Amino acid sequence: MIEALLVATLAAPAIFLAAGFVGSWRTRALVWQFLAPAPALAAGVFGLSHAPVSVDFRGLGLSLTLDPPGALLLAFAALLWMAVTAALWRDGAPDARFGISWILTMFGGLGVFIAGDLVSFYLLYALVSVPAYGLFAFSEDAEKRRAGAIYMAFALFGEALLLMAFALLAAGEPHGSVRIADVMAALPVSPWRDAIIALIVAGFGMKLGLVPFNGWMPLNYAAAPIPAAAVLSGAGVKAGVIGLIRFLPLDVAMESWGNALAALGFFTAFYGAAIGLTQQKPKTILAYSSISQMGVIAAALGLGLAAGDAGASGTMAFYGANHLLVKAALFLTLGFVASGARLSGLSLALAAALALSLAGLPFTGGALAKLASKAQFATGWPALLATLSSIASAMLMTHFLMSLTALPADAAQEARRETPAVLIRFWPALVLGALLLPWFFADAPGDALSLGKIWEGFWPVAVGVVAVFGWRRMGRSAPVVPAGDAIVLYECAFARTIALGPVFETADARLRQWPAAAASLLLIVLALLVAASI
Amino acid sequence: MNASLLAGLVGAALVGLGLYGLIAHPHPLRKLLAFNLVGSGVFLVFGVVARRGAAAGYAFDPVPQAMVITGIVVAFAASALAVALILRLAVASGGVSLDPQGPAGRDAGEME
Amino acid sequence: MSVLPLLDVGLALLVVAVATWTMAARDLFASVLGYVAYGLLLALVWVRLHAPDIGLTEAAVGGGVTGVLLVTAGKRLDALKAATSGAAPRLRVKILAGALSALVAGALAFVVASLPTPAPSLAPQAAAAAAGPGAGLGNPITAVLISYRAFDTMLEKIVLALAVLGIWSVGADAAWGGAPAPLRKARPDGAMVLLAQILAPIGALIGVHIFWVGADAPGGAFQGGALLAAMWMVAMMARLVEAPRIGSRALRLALISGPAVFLAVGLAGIAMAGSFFAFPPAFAKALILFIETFMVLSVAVALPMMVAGPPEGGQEP
Amino acid sequence: MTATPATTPGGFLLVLAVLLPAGGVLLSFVLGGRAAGKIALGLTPVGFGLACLVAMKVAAAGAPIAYAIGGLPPPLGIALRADGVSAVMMVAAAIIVAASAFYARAKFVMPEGAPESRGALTFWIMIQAIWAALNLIFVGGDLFNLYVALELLTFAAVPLVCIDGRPETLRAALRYLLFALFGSVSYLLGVALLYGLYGALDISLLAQRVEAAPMVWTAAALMTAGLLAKTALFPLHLWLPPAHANAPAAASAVLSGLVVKGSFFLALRLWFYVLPGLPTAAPSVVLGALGALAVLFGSVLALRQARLKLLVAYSTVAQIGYLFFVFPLAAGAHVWSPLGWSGGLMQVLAHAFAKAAMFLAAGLVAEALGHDRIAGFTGAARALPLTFLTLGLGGLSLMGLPPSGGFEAKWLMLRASAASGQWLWSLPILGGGLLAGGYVYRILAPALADGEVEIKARPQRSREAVALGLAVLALALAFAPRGFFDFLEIGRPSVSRSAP
Repeated sequence: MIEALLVATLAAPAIFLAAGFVGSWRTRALVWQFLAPAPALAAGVFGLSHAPVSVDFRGLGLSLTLDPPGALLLAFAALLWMAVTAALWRDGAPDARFGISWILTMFGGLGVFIAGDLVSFYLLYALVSVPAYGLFAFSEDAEKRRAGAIYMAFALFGEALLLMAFALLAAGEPHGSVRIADVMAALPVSPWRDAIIALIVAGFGMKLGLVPFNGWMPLNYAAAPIPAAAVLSGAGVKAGVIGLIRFLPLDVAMESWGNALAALGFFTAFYGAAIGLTQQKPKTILAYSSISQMGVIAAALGLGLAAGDAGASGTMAFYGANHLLVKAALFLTLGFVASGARLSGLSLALAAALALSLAGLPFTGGALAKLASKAQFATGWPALLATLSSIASAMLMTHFLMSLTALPADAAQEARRETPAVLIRFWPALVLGALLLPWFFADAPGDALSLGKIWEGFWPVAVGVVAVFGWRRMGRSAPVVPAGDAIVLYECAFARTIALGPVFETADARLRQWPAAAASLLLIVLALLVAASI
Repeated sequence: MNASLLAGLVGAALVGLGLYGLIAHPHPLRKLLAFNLVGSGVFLVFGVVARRGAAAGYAFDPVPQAMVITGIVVAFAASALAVALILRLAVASGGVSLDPQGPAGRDAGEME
Repeated sequence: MSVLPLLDVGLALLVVAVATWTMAARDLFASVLGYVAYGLLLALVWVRLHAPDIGLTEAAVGGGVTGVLLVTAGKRLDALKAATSGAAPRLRVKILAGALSALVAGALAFVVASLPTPAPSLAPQAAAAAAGPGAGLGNPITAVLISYRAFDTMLEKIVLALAVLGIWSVGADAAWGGAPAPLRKARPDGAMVLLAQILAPIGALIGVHIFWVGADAPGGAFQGGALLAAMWMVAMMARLVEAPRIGSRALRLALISGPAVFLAVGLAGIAMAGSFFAFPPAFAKALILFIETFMVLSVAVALPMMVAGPPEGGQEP
Repeated sequence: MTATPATTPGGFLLVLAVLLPAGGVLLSFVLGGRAAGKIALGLTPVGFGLACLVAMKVAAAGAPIAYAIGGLPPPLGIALRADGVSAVMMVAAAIIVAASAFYARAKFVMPEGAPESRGALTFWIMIQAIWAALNLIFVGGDLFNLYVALELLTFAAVPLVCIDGRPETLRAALRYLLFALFGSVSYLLGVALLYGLYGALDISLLAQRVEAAPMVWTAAALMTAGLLAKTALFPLHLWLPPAHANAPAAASAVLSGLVVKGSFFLALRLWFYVLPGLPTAAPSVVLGALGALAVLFGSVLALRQARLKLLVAYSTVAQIGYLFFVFPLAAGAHVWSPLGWSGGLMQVLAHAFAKAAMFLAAGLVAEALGHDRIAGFTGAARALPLTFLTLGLGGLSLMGLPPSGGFEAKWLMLRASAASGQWLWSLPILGGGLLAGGYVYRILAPALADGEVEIKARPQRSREAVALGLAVLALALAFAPRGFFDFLEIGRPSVSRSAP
């Protein structure tokens, strides 16, 4: 049963991809494509209520695994993909480049949660990273192309780091197995343990937007059309979360690494919020909010690693799953607001609740997520920093809501064009779903309804909201920081590196002159001779 | 010093001379001569090996000698092919330079 | 007893000196002439190394045919006035080149001087095999070439055919199928014609003889073919005969007949003697002579065609 | 390999695999004209079948198959021997030759009644000769016989470079020929020394006899340098970019995909089959370091090319560099050596298919657009979807992204570098992938972007499909089962040297 579901999770998007290449099937394949994540949803729901399973297909060297953290993220991601896909293709056949990128990203974005061995994880992770380029970068617009190039550079660089990490992991496994469970069991005694963890943190940190690898995300989300931004910010980024969950040895206490990651995470959380507050475009603000939230997740996982607390994977999967729904719904909110639909009090309240869910507003899924994270942020400086980060989130999301109200006409028009009509029509339902769904999957949702917890969740939100209003009231304006902040420096450094090209060209031209090449031939003879003799 | 050692030293000297020509002579025909010098030096080494392998009533080991004959044929064919290319290059481009004069790294020219 | 070593040393020094001249001469043509002389001297060295077969080959190819090839090339280049060959390298490049080649040559000299004694040799095996696979051949080198290492020789003849095609392929499209340019543009004078008329038949006879005795004495298919080729070239230079058109079916058949017959007999070996490129002992010698006949033909045709160059005529692209 | 008898059942297939295309050469030469193309095309399925038969025989025996030519075993006779890698390379060569020949029909098959043309005859004969030479290189057991095969390869490859007769192609061909000649003569000198030392040139006999002696190292250094010159390993790549970029696309595919692998294959034979018992760590590092420089220079130069074919050619310079990591990563008999060996061979195959596919696709692009300037590609993917898909899939393999043979190769090599503690090699392996990402991006990003290009001639579907098929094969390598890697180990000498 579960084997079939896991295989179908991978097979269904592949079949829809293939069907898209057959001319006569294409239209129907698109109409029904929203069913492609259905097996994933079923597998996710199944996995939540069952013990972890692992399935090996020896002939293919493929191994699939389903455990509660992965299952939760899988189920939520599948839901998101279904909802957005169903709406997207109603408006007609897409640009082929976009369509292929979409289904490939979906394939990777679902599969990565169930990959059980290094090679298939790497493949699916690459699928969720690389094809996403096609969702936003094929454009006349120079800014979008720039965003695409930067995105691609980070994606490939992250892939390279992970490939090295995986190679070291595999090399540390004495029996030549590449199953994740096996290589992780061997990690604590691996001679390259520290290098592996550093590479893992850096590699997945690029996907999560941890400082200093955060610069691509604001550019990406600003360039992506709203449905793409919704799935990328919701489901796509969670590939990084599952990466850290899978590849950090959370059950082994590693204090220094854990604390370092926690520090990096908290720094990212505040940095993202602070820079986000200086931004004006709603999509950019949401991107910085993602950076900030991923910082919180990294911090919690870091503390889990420091304490040897394997439970952190479950709580952070929940935190991530909540963010998955909320962030996607927030992008759709932008489309809804831009559509010019009449904003009733109810819809304003919904939008506000959704936004502040990220800060842990009581009665939202965010409150549950915050509660879950208490396991890691229980006491001491982590508790304080977590509370401060809630305040920061509340400030940032208030800033986001205010930016929605002051949407320039051209931005509104663009957002309207990007958002499928169905999503606008069903927006309230989607938001309610995002707010309420987590309640069905939380461990002890009742806890969040105690008065103490409600107050605990409420006051940081209130402080944050008031702070932003106060700031505005004082008429102070934030300094201007370019979207992507430090990315500008990277681009300068890159330009410098590119300027080295002619040096190589000249050297190559010299070496390819006959006398140099002929002399090289003799030098190689002598070098080999000397090398062999010593 | 016996004849075969002497021939071996001559072979080494010829190889050295040819290699010098390989690096230092810009004219491709001179490089071709250099190649033939190196080639005959190498054949002499084969010859030395053959002479030293005299046994079983033969004054030489026939196997390396046969290889030299094969090698000479191949070297001649190579020279002839190179000569044809050199002449054709001279006709087509008005020069026989091996190293393009144009900007660095762009010698392959444009398609059109 | 003491004269021969002295002669050897003198010969060695002379060879190296001529080779040095070839590399050092300023004038291209002088260095080509130096190379021709060098080839002839080298033939003597081979004789001193008890390698008369190679000596014959070197004299015919190294001195003779290569000489004609290079001299013709030099003349044609001169006629084109296409002298730009790139700048001469700077002094430090020359010094570097000298140092590097001296190092390699030194290493080689050291290694050659330290070849092991007693030297390993396949001569005993070759002698033993003479009773078997190489049946009936008194010249062990011919046995190696046609029997023990038949595969090498057959492939080498294919290389020869490929080189001919490669040379033709350098020509202009419009000239395809036509004849190569004559080896000498000018009409030869009477003395040259007379010389050729006398020399060519005699040389051809010697060539056939060298091939025929090659089974047992120094000589063989390649040497014989090379001499025939040289005689054909003499005749071409005297304009007694013209080079054939490259589209000619007969020419192409002649070019590949050597390797083709070799290949066919080699394949038939599995039926006749149970193995590819094996000869049944009863008529090994006859088969070998049969193959060699066609090889002589191929060599005799291939070498002049290579010297003659690509077909001429038609428009430059 | 020492246990292999002189002739095994099925050994005659090896002789046929060489003689079949060789016979095709001779026949084409005589019949000329239209017949040459027919012969070449007709032989490809037969040759492919032969290669598959050889692979099946090797797999069935679980050991190399061999043939002593003329029934005379080495050292006096010549032996052919096919092990796992030989068989795999023969199959790959047959596929790529067949694909290129099929692709070349449009250009080189002459219409009924047309006179024989220079380009066509040259192409059809030379491609068969290359095939014969490669098969011999893959199965040759005798170092001098392999020298003849190398020369056959060079003589067949050079005319293909200058088949269109432009001055720059002539110059490229001449550079290639002269440099390759010095390479072969260097190889031949090494052969002479080995014979002088051991009185044998058979690879398995030599493997039993060699010892670490200065003369062996001299011979190995000379032979290796000669082979590197023919493989165009940096800094001996002076001839490659212009030669591969200016040959007709079908020829470039064979030259870049296969011909440079021929001499590389002999370098493998030398270090892993003739000298496996000797301490080769230090020279291996020299070779690996040259490979790393090749990766760096080739990739950076590829990034800076304005023309697609030159970009692809420089990418070959870089990818050749990867091949040489096999020397440090597979040396000796360690637990990690098989990883490095598999990785190296996987790189050979992945690059062969991917690069052949990319050159064929580049040829189609140039024909369709009338140029191959990358700056003029904007929007071209919409007009030529299959061709740019081919370039993309081939590029995927070059970048080492999964699922592709290129990824599999990097993955295995990285594991070997980690397990052997030689982690420094992982830097060029990963860095080269990133740079490859850069140059593949340079091709694809504009092509996929919005824009209009003028199509001069629409390429035939079948030719696009051939190129795409090769690219798909490069990807399919990623799914090679474990048994494939075991197959590659068949006949590879273990380092514990068997008693003579």
